[in-house]
Amino acid sequence: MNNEHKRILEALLFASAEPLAPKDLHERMPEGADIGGLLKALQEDYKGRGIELVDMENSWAFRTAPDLGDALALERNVSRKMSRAALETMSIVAYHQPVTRAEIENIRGVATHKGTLDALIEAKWVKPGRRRETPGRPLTWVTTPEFLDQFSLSSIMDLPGLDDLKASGLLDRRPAIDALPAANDLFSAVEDEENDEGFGDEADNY
Amino acid sequence: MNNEHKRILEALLFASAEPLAPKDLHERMPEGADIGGLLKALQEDYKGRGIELVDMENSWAFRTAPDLGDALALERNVSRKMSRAALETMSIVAYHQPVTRAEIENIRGVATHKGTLDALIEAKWVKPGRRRETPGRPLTWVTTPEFLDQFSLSSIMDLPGLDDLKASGLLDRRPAIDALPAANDLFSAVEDEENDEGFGDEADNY
Amino acid sequence: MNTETSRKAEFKEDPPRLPLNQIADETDQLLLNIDGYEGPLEVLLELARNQKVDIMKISILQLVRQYLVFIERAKALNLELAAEYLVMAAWLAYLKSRLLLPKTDDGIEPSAQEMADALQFQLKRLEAMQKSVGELMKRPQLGQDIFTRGQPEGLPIITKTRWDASLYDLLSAYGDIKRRGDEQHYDLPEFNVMSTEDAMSRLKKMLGNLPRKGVSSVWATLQSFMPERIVDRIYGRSALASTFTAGLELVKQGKLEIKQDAPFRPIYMRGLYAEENVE
Repeated sequence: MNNEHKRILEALLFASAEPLAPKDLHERMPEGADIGGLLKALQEDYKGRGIELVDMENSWAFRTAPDLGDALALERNVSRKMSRAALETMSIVAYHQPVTRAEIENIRGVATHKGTLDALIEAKWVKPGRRRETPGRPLTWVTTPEFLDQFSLSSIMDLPGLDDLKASGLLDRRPAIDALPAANDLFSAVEDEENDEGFGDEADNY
Repeated sequence: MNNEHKRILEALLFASAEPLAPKDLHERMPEGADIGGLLKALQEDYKGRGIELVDMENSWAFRTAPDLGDALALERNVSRKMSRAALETMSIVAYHQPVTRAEIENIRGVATHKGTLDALIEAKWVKPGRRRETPGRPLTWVTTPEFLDQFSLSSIMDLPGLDDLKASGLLDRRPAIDALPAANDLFSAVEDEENDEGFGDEADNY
Repeated sequence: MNTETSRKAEFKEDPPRLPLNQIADETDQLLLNIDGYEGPLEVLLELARNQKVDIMKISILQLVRQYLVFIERAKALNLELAAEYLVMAAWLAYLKSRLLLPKTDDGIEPSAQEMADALQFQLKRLEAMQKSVGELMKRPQLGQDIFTRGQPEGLPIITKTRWDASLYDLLSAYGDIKRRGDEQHYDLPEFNVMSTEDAMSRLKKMLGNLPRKGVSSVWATLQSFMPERIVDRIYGRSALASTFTAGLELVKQGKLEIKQDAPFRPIYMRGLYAEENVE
């Protein structure tokens, strides 16, 4: 373990206002530095301290330890008041990603109000993913590293209750009933799900 | 040493938007915390790391270690185009050096924006030469080794066509009549360009 | 679907009915808060929750009835519901009739059972997502429980500029100046004048030839430095002015002294020599 490299990495993560992705680290770390090993070592160093090195799907940042929340006399961010619709949509994107708007509408049973996705995009919690290779090539939505940061998740695999939801088949994105306003475009979106990396792939077995 | 107190202090100093004075810390830390001792212990913990706990006039904050400054910076090469005015000015300095600003303006036939010469100085293509021993003692400008590098010249005499241009009289840098606005260099008569030593030395030969 | 067997069993009997007054109360409660619901599916979910059993065990038939009561009640109260509520009502009415009819299997349409299952799945899925929102909101949140660094220095970027300029660019720029000069060329009237430069070299040469007295030469009048036999008046005046100007410059350089006893009296000049040049 090169201690000088570790010091540089520590300072980089510390100085940055944003979590650092592997690309950022590679750009700035000395040639040949074992970045993966150094990150692990640093994370170990900070275990149990007041500050922790957190990994958000390979974006790294120092954060205060979650258990200290109540003890910290710091100014709280006045939480962005997200509408219930927005939070529900966020949750659907998180658990069903990549998910199209039509699929979100189908799960919620209502058309998506224009401001709903906007608010989530503005908060940087969701972003457009790839287009689905189905007729109409609808855009899919996915969560961002900022979303993980917000809810102190290290990966979308850490979403609460994910395994249970998967096991119970509830992450099937397909429309269940076709009586809903958004149902017109539903059937165009579901023919070819094979290439999707979402959780709902088991659904194809039905 | 109360480890929980140390963790809280560490997190507070990390997350605070400004350095914290002991008074602030007393307000924010749990009752009875040994703030002086905790600060010392924390400072010790971070000794030699990439982050340091520094005392700035009795306000405390974490900072990246000062010796790492250079290592944190990312160098980025940007390719830029020289402005036409800068290139013209550059060519005049190259062919007429040592040359004063007034002479450059006279040759270009337009007033030279201050930034033009600055850009060349910043690019390290021109540098100040001697002052001309004439009234006002104007500064002359000459080319640098970096200029030769940029244009792959091994010497200023390698500039193509210099002899031809000289023969054509184009390189006569005296204004046609001393009434031109830029002609404040009345005494800019120098027969011997190569070692522009001014009047003094010649006078000594008399 | 994994719950299919239990479903089938359930629809064989008429489900237990809720007391009518309870249905009425719930319905009015729903209608009162209708703005708080995100569409018919959520209203259905709310009705299902009121059955106080796992959604997978609710009676779909009862749920349908409750929803239709809800719609009737809204109509009776002249409440305007969004179109999607009515679309759902129509679909549920259809489902109800299918569920009550003897089972037919034409192989084309989904069976009543499949439709009921689908609705149940839809409700369960929506409920799961609503629960997940709660779970997420319970987690420690950035800016509430977890904090980023308060004073990030930021990561410096040092930009190194590489200038994109070739020798050709340089020469063509010089060519431009030349061309511009040609275009703007005009003939200046030629004046026969003595330039200050010429006067300077004449003066220095002449000073050098003056008889010396220690570190200086003898005094000589300005006039005596003028060329002889000048015919051109402009040349004469320029020679006088230039010689005087050159003289002042040499004074500044410490190589000359000038004196004049009174205004309009003759101007005298003498050369000064540096110590080491004194013979």
